Amino acid sequence: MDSIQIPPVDLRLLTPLLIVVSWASLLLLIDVFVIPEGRKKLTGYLAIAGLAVAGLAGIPLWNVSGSTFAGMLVLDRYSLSLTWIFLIAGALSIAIALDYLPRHAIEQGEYYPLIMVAVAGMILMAQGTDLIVLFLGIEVLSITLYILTGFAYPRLTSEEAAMKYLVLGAFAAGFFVYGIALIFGATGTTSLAGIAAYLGRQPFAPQAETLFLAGASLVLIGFSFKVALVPFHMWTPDVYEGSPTPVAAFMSVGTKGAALAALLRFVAFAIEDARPFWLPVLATLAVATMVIGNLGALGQSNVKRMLAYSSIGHAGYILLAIMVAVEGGAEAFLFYMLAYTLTNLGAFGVLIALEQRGEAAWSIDDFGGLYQRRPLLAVAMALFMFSLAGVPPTAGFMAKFFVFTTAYGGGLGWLALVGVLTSAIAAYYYLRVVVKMFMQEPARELRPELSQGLNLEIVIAGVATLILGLLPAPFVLLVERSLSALGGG
Amino acid sequence: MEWLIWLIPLLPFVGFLLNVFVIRHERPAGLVASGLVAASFVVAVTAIAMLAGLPEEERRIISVGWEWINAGDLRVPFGIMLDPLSAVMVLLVTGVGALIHFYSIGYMHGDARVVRYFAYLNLFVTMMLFLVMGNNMLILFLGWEGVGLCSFLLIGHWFERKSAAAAAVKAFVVNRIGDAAFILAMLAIYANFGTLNFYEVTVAGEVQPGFLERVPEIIGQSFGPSWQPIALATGISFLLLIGATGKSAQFPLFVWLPDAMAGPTPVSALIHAATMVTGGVYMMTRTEALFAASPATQTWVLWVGALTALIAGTAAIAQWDIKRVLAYSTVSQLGFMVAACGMGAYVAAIFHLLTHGIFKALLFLGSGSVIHGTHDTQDMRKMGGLRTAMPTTYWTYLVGAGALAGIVPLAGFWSKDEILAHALSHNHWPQLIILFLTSLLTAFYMGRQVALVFFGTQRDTHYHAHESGRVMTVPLIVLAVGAVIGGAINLPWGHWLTDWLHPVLHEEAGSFNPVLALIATAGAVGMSYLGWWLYTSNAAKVKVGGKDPAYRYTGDIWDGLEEAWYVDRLYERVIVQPFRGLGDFLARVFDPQGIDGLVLGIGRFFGWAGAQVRELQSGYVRTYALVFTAGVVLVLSFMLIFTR
Amino acid sequence: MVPTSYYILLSAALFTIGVLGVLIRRNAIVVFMAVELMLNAANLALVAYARERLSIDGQVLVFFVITVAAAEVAVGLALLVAIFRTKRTTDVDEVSTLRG
Amino acid sequence: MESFPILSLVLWLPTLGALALLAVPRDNAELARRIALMVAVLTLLASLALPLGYAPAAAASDGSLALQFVERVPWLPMLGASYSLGIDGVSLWLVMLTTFLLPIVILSTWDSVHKEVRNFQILMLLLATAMIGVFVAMDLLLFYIFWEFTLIPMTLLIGIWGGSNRVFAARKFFLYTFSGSVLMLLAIIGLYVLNREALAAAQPGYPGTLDISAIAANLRSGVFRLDPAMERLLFGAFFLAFAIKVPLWPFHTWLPDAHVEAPTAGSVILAGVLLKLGSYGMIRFNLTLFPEAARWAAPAIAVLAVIGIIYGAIVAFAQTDMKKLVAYSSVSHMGFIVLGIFALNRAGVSGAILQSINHGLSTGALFLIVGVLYERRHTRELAAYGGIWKVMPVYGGITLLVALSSAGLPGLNGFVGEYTIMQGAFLAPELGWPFLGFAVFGVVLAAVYLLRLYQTVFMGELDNPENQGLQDLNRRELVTLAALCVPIVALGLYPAFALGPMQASVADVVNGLANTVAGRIDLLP
Repeated sequence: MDSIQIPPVDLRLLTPLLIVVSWASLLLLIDVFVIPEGRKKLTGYLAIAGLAVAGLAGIPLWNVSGSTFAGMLVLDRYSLSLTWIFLIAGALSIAIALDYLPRHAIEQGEYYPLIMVAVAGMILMAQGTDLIVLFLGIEVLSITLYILTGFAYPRLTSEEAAMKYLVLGAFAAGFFVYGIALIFGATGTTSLAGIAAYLGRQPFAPQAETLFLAGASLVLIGFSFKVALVPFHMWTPDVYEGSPTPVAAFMSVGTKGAALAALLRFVAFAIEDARPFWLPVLATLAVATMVIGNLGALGQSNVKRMLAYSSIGHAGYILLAIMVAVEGGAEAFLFYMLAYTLTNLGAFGVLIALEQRGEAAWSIDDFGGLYQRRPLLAVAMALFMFSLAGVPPTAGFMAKFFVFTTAYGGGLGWLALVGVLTSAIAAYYYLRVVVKMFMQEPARELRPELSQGLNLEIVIAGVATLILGLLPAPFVLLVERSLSALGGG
Repeated sequence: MEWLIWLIPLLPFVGFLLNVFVIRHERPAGLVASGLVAASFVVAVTAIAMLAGLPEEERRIISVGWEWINAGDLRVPFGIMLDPLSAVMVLLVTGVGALIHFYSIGYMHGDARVVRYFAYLNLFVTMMLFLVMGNNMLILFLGWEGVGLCSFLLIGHWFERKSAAAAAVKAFVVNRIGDAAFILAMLAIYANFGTLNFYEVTVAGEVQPGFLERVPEIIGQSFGPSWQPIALATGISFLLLIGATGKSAQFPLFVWLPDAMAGPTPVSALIHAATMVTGGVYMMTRTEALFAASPATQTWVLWVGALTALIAGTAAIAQWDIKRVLAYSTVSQLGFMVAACGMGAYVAAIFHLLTHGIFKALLFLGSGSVIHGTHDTQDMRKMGGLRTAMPTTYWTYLVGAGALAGIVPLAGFWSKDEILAHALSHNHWPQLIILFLTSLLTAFYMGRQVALVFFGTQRDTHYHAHESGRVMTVPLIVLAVGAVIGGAINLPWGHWLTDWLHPVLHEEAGSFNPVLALIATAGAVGMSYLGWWLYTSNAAKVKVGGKDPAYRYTGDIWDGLEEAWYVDRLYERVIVQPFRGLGDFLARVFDPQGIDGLVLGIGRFFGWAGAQVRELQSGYVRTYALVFTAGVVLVLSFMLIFTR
Repeated sequence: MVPTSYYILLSAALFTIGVLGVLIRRNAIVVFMAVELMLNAANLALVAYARERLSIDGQVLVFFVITVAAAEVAVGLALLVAIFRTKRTTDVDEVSTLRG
Repeated sequence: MESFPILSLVLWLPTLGALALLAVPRDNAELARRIALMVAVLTLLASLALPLGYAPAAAASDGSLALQFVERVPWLPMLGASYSLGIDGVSLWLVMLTTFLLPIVILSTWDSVHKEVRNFQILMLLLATAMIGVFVAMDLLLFYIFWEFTLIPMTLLIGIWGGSNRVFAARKFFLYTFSGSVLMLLAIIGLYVLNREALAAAQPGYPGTLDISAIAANLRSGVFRLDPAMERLLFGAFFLAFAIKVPLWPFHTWLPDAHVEAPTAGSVILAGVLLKLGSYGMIRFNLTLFPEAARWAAPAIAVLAVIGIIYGAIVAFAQTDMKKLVAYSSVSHMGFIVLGIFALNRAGVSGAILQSINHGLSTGALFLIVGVLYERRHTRELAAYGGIWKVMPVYGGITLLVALSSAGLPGLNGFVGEYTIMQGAFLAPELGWPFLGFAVFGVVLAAVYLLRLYQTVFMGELDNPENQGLQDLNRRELVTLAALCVPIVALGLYPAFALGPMQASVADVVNGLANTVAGRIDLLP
């Protein structure tokens, strides 16, 4: 029998991914055998080092672009920028977890390698250009997050959140796979380029494509679950509240970003020709997400749930950019992700600083009168809140401005109108936090614990939010160049 | 030579500034204030002498200070002018003003805030001079509202008294209603003529037209809704009439003048007799071209003047307060002047304005001397028999009363007679009868007042009446002389005033009607004797705080007259109460619940919607899965519809 | 040769049974089984199409799906044990303290 | 003309001051006040260079605005947004009003603010930069950023140093204004995208521009044409944001709460300058960019303005709280200003700008006056006062002057502005005498409620024992109030000083309105 030809594999394109995966598994072993019980922080530092090395390894690849594993994985500036964002997100959430875990006595060495594996999953989703690879990326990411959500073991709410996340996650994965199967049935291939070619053959005639459209809609549903678009968002509030706060932070930024990146690739490149079909679907989902996401947060007295609903709302805004990905939406998406990552991690950082030992309460009253006791912390939180609300001169505003401009340019003016109105509603609950901090008296005596890592993280996030808000030009140029190569994907 | 006329208004203004910022003591304040007004009088006389020197048609000195407003096409220079009409007014204002200033030194002696009083008085004279000397409507309006402000300040001089404070605010607000109409008129004038200047003036090299000569241009035009077009000239002049009624206390808006008596008496003399209230008449005379262009408004003016004269005359009869009698009498005499303007007899109106200014100031200062002498009692029922205690005041008061009643040699007779003669010759029969009847009433209430104050015995003995000091009696004597020879200004044969005002008003002198003069004098003498006789013979019936002897015959009508036909109370119930009610409704109900309710309602709606979303989040995994599946079904069904 | 459409109908039926299983049953283990059913329905469809197209790719994909399903169930059961240890129940509805 | 960037200096000086204040220890109030005052005075001196160096140039040929002291630095090239500053006749005096009021406001904090003075000054200085930024920004995005940024310091000022119900008032103020201006953001985006599409045909790859005068030039020269429906929509979005800020009649309910709860200094700045952002915006955007829609909407807006004039006056009359009374009086005065703007002729618009400055001076002084009494008696209820004139004569005199200027007495600044506006509205073809019939009624009502305030507080018996002990103005209060009285009288007698420079720009705006009738191509000189 003829020998098995192994297709040429260019591993150089996957250096960041490989570094992260190998480092994670190595770290797992080191943690078990080498690092003594009390000194688990060392694993954390090693994990951050690993992510940093992966990031540095990515720099020379800036001008390199190409695909490997027979077109199933690709490296271009788009995926590289996303990789960097995910690495930053992973590093920051490890930093804030360093002192959070011992404080709540859930210090397990495995936390840090799990985060690294999750980051690997995200990079996989960013680089994947084949439905199965995307499926694999999603599942690697989801399974590690099921474990991470349930990490605060003795606390029942953490277990409950993990259970809910797992059941619904698996449920959605079922739809996703079935969708892939149907698409495979219709087009004979699962690679995004193949699907695009299939659609390109003859002008898109909806009647002939029922099988393909069924598959595509199921795949879209799978993605919408991961991105938490309404009505597939029900898991988000409970999971965010139940899971340990660093994990919630990591999820709100990382998972959402990765899923949206994959959705963008799928929508913008695989089924671009079927636009008349998926545009109304995504438009309705976007409107529902923006409205219900922001409405849900209005009456929240629990800050973590509020931030969960707010992340749903933000997913709606990013969806606008994705729908006009080809006409500049991708740059707006990348800038939005960068701004949202920094602001959200900053907000969660402040939340962690206020979380008392052994308690799982995040009521808004804990923010009462923070301005009197820790003015700098209060100012930082106010900055993050105004950024999430989209009030200038913050990064959030600039990101929203880009998204709305590209959406309006791409003919989605009325969607931008909905976005603008819902961000007016959103201002209410963001302002509630600011009002609580600056204008009201503290409910109970509370000592915020600012470890040196957390402090650094909040400062970085704050300064970055301001700089991105005032002088976004350099970042936008960086992001813009990263898009030029995307066309080839 | 033009800068000279600036001195006239600026001298009192310097007095105002000195009194506000520099002077702290009573002595210098009085002297500086009076001195400066007197100086202004002297400058006025010299300026008028120069004016008289000019040939008749060039008798107009216009001097522009600077470009006041230049907003796009709205250009208004800040300039003043001196022409025969304003010259006469300036003489009255500064002359009578100076006398009243000297009188005030005596009257206001020992008052807590006398320096501030003199400051306001000087500011008033400045503003009045701007009113009469303004060369465009806006400067006239500057003076117009300025005197309104000073009357507010001076009426409210003793602001501790609630009545004085309320009267001051009432005066300013009622004036403001008139001013609102005045502003509308100015807007219309500018819109149609492109300028507010009375006569052509060169400002910074650029010639700006005047509108008085170009009034015939707008005769034909009309405005307003198509089904009821109103002639433009009528509209503008009617608005000016409303403005004048506000300022000169004519029928609809005269309620503030009687209450204004709460201020010090020299203030009443200067502002509410001689100068401010005549502002309206001066304005109508100045813009007589507009009124001449619309006969409709002329008849309105005529009727307003006549009716005001009658109402005020009847009200004056029933007053007990010595000053309120004179206040209503002023309103009545102003009615005469406005009626004269209505008839087109502007010279007669100005003539009566001048003579009235003199003898009414005399009467007010006389009553001031009486009040001063009787330790601030103003109720005539507490007076009586003062002719022996205050001889000078008595004789000067008698002269003034005679002039007002229109007894033959005195000033009042000549000016009133000219108005009646003009009415007769232009056969305005109804107005003639009303005005004649009012002149009879005037004679009656003056007789009544002289009798109550100076004859009989002193009813209230708590005070010891004494004559006022020389600083008060000298002005009285000067004014009494003026009241006697005042008629000479425009004797029917010499009619010096008509010739003097000819370049401005272009009127021919009316002929003297001996029969009318005889009847008028007989009526005046008869009625004043009747008034005097009634209240000296029934002197015993007049009790302190009791009813008027005439009450027995007339009953409640007498109270109606005292309240000036309840016009004031009508306004209180018809306008002021509903306005307060509307204000409270808007402020308490409509604004907080209505508009604000709507705004907060939107907020609450979103709060409720948020609650519904949180309700959906039940916590059961299977409900989440159910919602998930519902989403799937929706998407797939859309897909099926899409692919059919 | 059995036409592919029969296989697809079967896999659709299996898939709907799996979905209903997740919605109706309260016991966590049965829910896991239902999810497995859904995934295997997808595998069936994949294999059917692969046979129809005579392309090996479809069948290869099945392996990926199977491995992922295995990983999921492993983690799921571990979690179930953890919850059982604290709350002594496997009922999915019992576990609903997080709400609002 | 790349001369010395005076505008950037005036704009960022307060912020530098705020940063310097950060170094001051938190509890050292006196030092913080002094530094803040010094910075404010420096800003004022620097801004004096503007009117002195201002040469009222003729309108530029290509229809763009004739700007002075122009500075342009590329900021977001891919969106065509640039950090571009410039002032013309319209914004010159509003900038001067801001820099003039700033030292006065900071001087007034010596008595009124005692808790956390340093942070108060920092917020005030930041607010100053934001306000000046709004007036000088010539780039839509930059304008919007400054416009929104004014909300944060003002909300904190009301919320932290305010009265008893401050939290509700601060939150309402922020949300009401924010939701209004959010629509404006969409309108800015719409304008940018439509402009880019219109010009992309001619120059492919054209990144579009957010520069106001460039867009205005395109609009006027007909290169970029808006169809009437879209123009009205954009006009409506801009107008809503400005109407809420002005506040125009139905959108005014946030003003009384914000004023009553704000500290004295906050109220002065809120009434003095923040309300003018709305009127400035209307002239700069609604009239310049959307002339057709402005002409279409003018009568309707004038009706709202006249309702505002009368409604504000009546409700002010019925108030028992002094600050609420002055707040509603602002609603009435701003109604006049909007009436002037939508008279759409040179008299009306220049009258509106002048009246914006007058209102800033007189209402700012009124709030300081209420603050003086509040510092002494800690109550704003009218019933608690009576006969104060006897005990505080100087204070009574100054209040009378300011009240009369606010009531529009000729000889003081209020009248000149009001009369020019009324004359403009009378000459406007769409408006005319029916509007003026009611608007002039507002002049009467102004006298009614202001004199009622004066009568209840200053006249009448001094019956309340607590009032007997009040001492008159101290030296600092006297300086602040006197500093405001000088321009009040000066502008009253010689308004040409302010009206002169603005004529060129106002003519430019009004010509823009006029020539839309004659088609877009030929441009009136």
